[in-house]
Amino acid sequence: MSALMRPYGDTTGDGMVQLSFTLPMPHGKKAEGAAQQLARKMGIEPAMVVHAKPIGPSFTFFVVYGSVSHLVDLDEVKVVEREYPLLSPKETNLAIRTLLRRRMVVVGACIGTDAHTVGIDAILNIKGFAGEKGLEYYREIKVVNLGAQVSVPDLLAAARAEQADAVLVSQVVTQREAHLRNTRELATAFRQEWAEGEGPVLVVGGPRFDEAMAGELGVDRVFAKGTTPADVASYLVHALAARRGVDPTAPAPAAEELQEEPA
Amino acid sequence: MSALMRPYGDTTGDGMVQLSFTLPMPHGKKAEGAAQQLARKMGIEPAMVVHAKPIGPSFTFFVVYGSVSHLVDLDEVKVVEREYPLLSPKETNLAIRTLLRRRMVVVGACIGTDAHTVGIDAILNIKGFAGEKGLEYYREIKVVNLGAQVSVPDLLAAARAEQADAVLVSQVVTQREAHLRNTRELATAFRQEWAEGEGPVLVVGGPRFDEAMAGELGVDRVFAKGTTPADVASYLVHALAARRGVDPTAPAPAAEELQEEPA
Amino acid sequence: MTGTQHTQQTAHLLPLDPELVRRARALAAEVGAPIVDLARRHTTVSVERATLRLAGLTGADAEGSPWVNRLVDAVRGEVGLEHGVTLPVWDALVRGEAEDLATLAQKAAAGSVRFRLPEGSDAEPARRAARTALELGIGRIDARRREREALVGELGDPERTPWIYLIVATGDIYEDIPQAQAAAREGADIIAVIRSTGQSLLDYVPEGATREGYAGTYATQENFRLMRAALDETSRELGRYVRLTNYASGLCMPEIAALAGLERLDMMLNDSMYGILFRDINPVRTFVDQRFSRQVHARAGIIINTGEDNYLTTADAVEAAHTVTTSQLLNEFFAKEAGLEDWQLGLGHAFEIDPDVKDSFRLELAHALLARQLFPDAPLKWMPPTRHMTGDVFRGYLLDAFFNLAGMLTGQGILLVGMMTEGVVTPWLSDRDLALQNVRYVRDAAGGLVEDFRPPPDGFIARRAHQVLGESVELLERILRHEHGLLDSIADGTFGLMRRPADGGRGLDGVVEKADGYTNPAAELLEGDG
Amino acid sequence: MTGTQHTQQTAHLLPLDPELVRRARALAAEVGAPIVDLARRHTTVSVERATLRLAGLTGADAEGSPWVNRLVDAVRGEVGLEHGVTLPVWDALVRGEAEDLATLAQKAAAGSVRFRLPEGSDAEPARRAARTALELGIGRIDARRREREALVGELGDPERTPWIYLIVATGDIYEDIPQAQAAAREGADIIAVIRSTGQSLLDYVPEGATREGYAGTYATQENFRLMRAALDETSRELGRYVRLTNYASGLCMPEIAALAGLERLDMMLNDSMYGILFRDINPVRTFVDQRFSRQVHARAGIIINTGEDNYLTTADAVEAAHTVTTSQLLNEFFAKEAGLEDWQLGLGHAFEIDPDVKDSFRLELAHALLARQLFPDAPLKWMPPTRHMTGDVFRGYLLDAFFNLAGMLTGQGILLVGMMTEGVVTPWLSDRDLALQNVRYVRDAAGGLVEDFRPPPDGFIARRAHQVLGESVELLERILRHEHGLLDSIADGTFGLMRRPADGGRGLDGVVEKADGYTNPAAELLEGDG
Ligand code: B12
Ligand code: B12
Ligand SMILES: Cc1ncc(COP(=O)(O)O)c(C=O)c1O
Ligand SMILES: Cc1ncc(COP(=O)(O)O)c(C=O)c1O
Repeated sequence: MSALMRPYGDTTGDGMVQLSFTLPMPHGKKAEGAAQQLARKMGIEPAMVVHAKPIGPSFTFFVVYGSVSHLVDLDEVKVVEREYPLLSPKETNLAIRTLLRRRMVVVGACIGTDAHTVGIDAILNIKGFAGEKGLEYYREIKVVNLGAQVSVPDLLAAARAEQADAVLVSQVVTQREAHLRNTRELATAFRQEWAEGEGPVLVVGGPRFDEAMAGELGVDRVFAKGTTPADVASYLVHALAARRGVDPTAPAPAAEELQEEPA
Repeated sequence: MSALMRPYGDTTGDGMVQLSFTLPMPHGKKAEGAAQQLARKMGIEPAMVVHAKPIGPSFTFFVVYGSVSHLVDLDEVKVVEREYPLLSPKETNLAIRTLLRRRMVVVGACIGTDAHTVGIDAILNIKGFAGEKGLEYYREIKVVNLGAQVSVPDLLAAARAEQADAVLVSQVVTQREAHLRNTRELATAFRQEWAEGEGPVLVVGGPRFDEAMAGELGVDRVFAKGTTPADVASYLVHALAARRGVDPTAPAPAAEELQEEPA
Repeated sequence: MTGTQHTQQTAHLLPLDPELVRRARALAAEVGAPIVDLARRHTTVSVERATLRLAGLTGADAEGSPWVNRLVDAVRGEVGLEHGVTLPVWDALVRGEAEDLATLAQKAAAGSVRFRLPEGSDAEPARRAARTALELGIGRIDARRREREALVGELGDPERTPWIYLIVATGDIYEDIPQAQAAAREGADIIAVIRSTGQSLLDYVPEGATREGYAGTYATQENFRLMRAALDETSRELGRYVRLTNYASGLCMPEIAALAGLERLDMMLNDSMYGILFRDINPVRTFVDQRFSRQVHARAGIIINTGEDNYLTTADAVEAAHTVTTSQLLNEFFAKEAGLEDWQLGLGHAFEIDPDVKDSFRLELAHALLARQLFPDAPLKWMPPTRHMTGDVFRGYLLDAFFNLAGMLTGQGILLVGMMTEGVVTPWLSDRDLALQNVRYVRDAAGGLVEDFRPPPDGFIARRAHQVLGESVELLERILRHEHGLLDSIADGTFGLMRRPADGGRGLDGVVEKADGYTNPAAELLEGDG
Repeated sequence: MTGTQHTQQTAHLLPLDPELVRRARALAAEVGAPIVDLARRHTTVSVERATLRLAGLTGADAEGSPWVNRLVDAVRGEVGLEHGVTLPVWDALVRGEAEDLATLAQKAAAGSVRFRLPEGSDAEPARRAARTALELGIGRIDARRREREALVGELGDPERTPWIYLIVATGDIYEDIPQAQAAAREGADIIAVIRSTGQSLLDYVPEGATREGYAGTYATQENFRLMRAALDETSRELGRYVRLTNYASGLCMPEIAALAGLERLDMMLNDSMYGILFRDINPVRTFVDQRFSRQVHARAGIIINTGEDNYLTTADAVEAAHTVTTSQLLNEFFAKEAGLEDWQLGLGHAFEIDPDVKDSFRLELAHALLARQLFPDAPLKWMPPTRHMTGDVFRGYLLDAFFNLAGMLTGQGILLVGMMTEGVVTPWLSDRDLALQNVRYVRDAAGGLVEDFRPPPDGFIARRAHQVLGESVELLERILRHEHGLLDSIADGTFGLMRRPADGGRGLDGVVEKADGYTNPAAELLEGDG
């Protein structure tokens, strides 16, 4: 696989893509020309405006097919690859015991007006996600799930009261970038409460986040669609260990205890 | 309507578009990052890669939503607006009589290996298109429809033999730009036969042509999807008149004849 | 829209045991009765505010706190709400503390008026004055209902069912309006303006025209008015009456119902348990608010839409199918008790089975037919796939087509049109246009298939429907076995796996047990009607 | 694939009049008989070239002219083809003019060999030698058929019908191969390699692996071999035999049939009138070529796919529905006469009704059921919408879903999977993937609906099917009323509105009336079998 590539329609290198959009103007040749212009500005050349349909008197919907001239350069693709080893529940429990010598406390919530709890529940509830059990199932994790539409002050209060090791926040609604706004507001309040590197690990997640945005958003880690509980548990172990400057997977002091693990 | 506009998702100016394509690489975070990069290069920012599906081991299909930063500038949209008045069959017949004092001869064909005759038939056959009768219906037009898969030399021979006023060629297959290649080949042969501005008017048509390409392709006029017989008839009158330097819609010498017109 | 229309072709497709059906209804009544009793014994801040709204009190203070909130809070602070807000309020007016409600509210907010609970002969003038004010208010609702009836008479209803229901959700009433009009022109019979996230937890109704909702637009009286006026215009243009829907749900359910009646909305989302389960609103608060709001809807000629679809966004649509049926039976009981008629019962259900389940489409048909046959005279509201919609918008368009087909084959009354972008964004203008094209194709090309759709009496579909009905009866029996019936089952996670104890949840502090002398002329007028 | 599989659930859905069905078949036989006679009385350059190919002659000269063309032309030039090519050719070999066919062809091309028509006792050795060579050739086809049977036995057939048929059309065999393999992995049971535009009008079969087709890839022996080998590999990987389809159509129909037999292709597009109507190939040439090619297919165990779908791309699918039925009846007659068995008859029809026509889907069901019941033991080939597919790919995906549903409901045998980009481009890799997802959803979610699909005997669907059958019988009667039956009706535009006189069209100069002593051992061997 070369580092440079183009989209594939039916022949290597043909660069073919499909595009659809609406322009706020009446249907007609002018509108088709405008659609063509937009496609060209996007790098589609030649662009075939294969469908143009009026939506009422002042909008037109278009479908465009054509070859895009841009090259994808794989060497420049920046991906948040998993920066920690993926642990089984057994290993996580063991690592927590080694690391903290007590249970890890995780406080979760949907903040703002967001009431989509299915995602955070998938991570926290025993039921879990994609065949994996959620964090409640981990003997060494205490989960406090505050549910939906929790305000930032309430969340911080709970985190303090529970002496949380980690705060997990879900944001699903993205209209007008609600998820980004709410996350930034949370991060600001968090940093007023705890200095950088102190306080609980701050994690946000939701289907439309870009995992590369953690720094920009002021949180420790972002998880996007398809996240599983083990991803999160493993990350938390890793993050807490890093704060303490230790290797969480070093041989445990009480390895014989492994026998009685349910997981 | 301002001259500058952006695509419309659900709010004025939001710039939202939908895009889909395949990259020739295995599914994974790297691939999603590559998709994101391509979307960004196309001007979509932020781009949400909302769907990524492996197609076998070495391809991945993507759906992307996001806001495109480009502005459409309507002032720069170049459209081939109808450069001639649209005539009724009656008016066309009358104009031809005034102009030529004999019937206009039109030779039509699909050239190359293209066998899609429905389009040219829609223009030429009595049955017509979109409720309009085809050119055969016009009393003052003689139509010679050579059908499909006609070679360029055969077409030129027929045009000569019929003393054609116009040659109408259809091209539907566009794979590997077959339609453009065939048209260029035709135009070259045509120019070897007749000097610029002499010989029959040369018209090509088909659903995927860009009407702005006539000059580039070396033909007199290009018609794209949705063309109706009256468009073509009116254009031919206009083009033949222009060659003769006259106004085809000036009052006719024998206007009383109009009574017996079937059209 | 009469029930006969939907059912003529699908009425007898399932060989349901009439005895089991009767039993299911009887059980629902048994489960519901104590809740009605509970609702009768309480009032809430929102019921009292709704009463003031019906009496004509509008507007808000400079911070946006509505005058109804300020006034109810003041009364509550001084004399409590056990006897209702109207006695102290009209007593104050009778006493000349202010010339009208609005002035009284302002003075109360400024602390410049004292309230008392008039007793003995002092009470009668207050009572009468309040009654007069509320007769006027209910009269306005009656007038709006007659207005609707006249418009429908003049412009006509859609020629066929299902009625096409489309949502707009821009967050900005001024973007919503052109989109709603465009949707109506393209064929929508009903427009629903989705509400901003979070409004359900506000214990007041915002004021004025709003442009800053998230994934929905605030429900306000002014927004209602603007949209209804726009749709009236479009209705005339189109020669058919386009209906408008909003949400009588959340902490202000009764007030929003009143505003809907006053602004001639035509349908309202209004479920007996949604707020409890999905918004963690206190159960008692919900049941009290819900009864009042339904009485208003009954009077206003508004069709309610219940929210059974929501169960299936968190629970599995096959495993939990019977919870939908159970909730429909309860919603029906509570609705009829509140005075709603069959034609006003837009009972909800949804096409939410995992499309990867074998025979998923036929399971959907079984569920949809069951609802159709259990409630033959109700305009069932059929909700599209949401949970299993992904970013693959092509697949989304496909699933929506089969949802549409199921709607046609099973005679649904109201079809909430699915959007291919359900898994991605709130609907775009073009999504609605494409979605309507999908509906039209399915209806015109394949709608007639009802003639050919004849599930055998011992076949897969009939067996499945029978099974779900049986499980629903069992569930109702299980609820009755709890000491405190429904309240206990809600507390122990019987519905949607959510545990909602009767003394928990939001808005409990807004619940007040009625004292003996409790008065509410609005409630009395509505009750009389019910 | 046995007929029973497709028909078990759909066999008796239409109350067709058995007398009318019998009459339709009898009429088709009456119409077809003179054509068979005509075909027996003629040979063509391509039949003779096919004979040489069966005898093992391959390769081409430096300009790409195949040796079979050079040799047949040389023989024709010297002694004519009235007696067939084999007598002069094997006579020359027996006479020692060259040690083998290939050398003979080269010498003939160079003009360094003389041919004669051996007479009397001279003829016998030539005849015997030719017969031996062709027994060997036909033996190779038999071996390929056994090979297929063994592979199917070992790897198995798809578990259910319809079989999923997908096309690849890149123009480059080396792009086609990975795409075909990907499609098979995603669920295709059959891969068709679409042919380059224009090949049907070439009077020779190109040689070697090719990469420069337009909207399709040239049909060559090497391309056949490469693709079959690739699919054999994939078949093993998947544990199911993936079939390969190409076109025995156009001026070289008999030769391509022979190559298909030799390279173990499994299905071939092969229609009795397509070349006449859609490629303006001379009618006599077509009928002669067609009979020989079908005899080869019969022998090779190849399933043919007829081309009735094409009528509906130019004519209206409702008005012209009966022309499809008529053509199916004729194709059946010609096929059986040539020795094909019911399981080899992939009779074509298509979902091409304008989607804007009211009840279009049910009309499609009526047509599809009619075909199903008329030909209960044939693996009908059901073609997707093409004509009414536009650039609106979302709508395209929707139409394809209903096409798939119709396929399931009416028990079609072979489902040519529709592409959402039909109105735009030849299929992309992703189009096929999305299309297969569509098929899977419809099949798994709704396929069982056959249990519930019971068009009433006096309903819309039954009435429509009856009407089409009636019109088809009338059309056959009308054809018989022509002086020269079918040939005259083809000439006067009865089919697809195209006028094709018997003495017009391409390739007429390649038709030769057989002389009394005409010999063709291949034809004799195949005829014996028929
Ligand atoms: C179920 C659902 C609901 C349910 C929610 C029930 C509940 N208790 O959560 C109900 C019916 C109540 C609902 C209501 C609304 N919904 Co809703 N809903 C959905 C739906 C159908 C599925 C979401 C879901 O459950 N996904 C499954 C979970 C498992 O996936 P997930 O959330 O992505 O989570 C995974 C990862 O993202 C990650 N993750 C998520 N959070 C976190 C957190 C952490 C810390 C970590 C580590 C990982 C993580 O891990 C999870 C497992 O992999 C989607 C449409 C769709 N098909 O996606 C719309 C959708 C999300 N809803 C939407 C909207 C607008 C609403 C409403 C606001 C509409 C309205 N105005 O009334 C309301 C109000 C809700 C509110 N106040 O927020 C929109 C959002 C549009 C946008 N992009 O902004 C969507 C996309 C539908 C649409 N197209 O309009 N909804
Ligand atoms: C009907 C059809 C056929 C019929 C053709 C019958 C016939 N006699 O024409 C049959 C079945 C034979 C056929 C075969 C093939 N087809 Co075809 N066919 C189509 C189909 C379904 C419709 C085309 C059509 O009739 N449109 C209706 C007419 C009225 O529209 P139109 O051509 O655009 O014409 C209008 C304007 O463009 C304009 N116009 C057109 N020509 C001219 C000329 C002049 C002078 C003027 C003024 C105007 C004008 O005016 C017309 C009226 O408005 C399209 C798919 C689709 N839905 O579009 C595929 C399609 C065109 N076919 C396609 C292909 C690849 C083929 C084959 C090559 C496949 C194969 N390898 O076997 C074969 C071989 C044909 C060949 N050698 O060319 C592809 C082309 C892909 C591409 N973009 O390159 C398409 C798009 C399908 C696909 N997605 O793969 N086909
Ligand atoms: C009955 C009912 N109320 C309200 C809502 C909307 O949710 P929210 O409470 O966020 O307004 C829904 C969901 O569609 C519903 O079904
Ligand atoms: C029987 C038959 N032959 C051939 C073709 C292909 O056309 P062409 O003649 O261009 O190869 C078709 C069309 O799909 C067909 O149905």
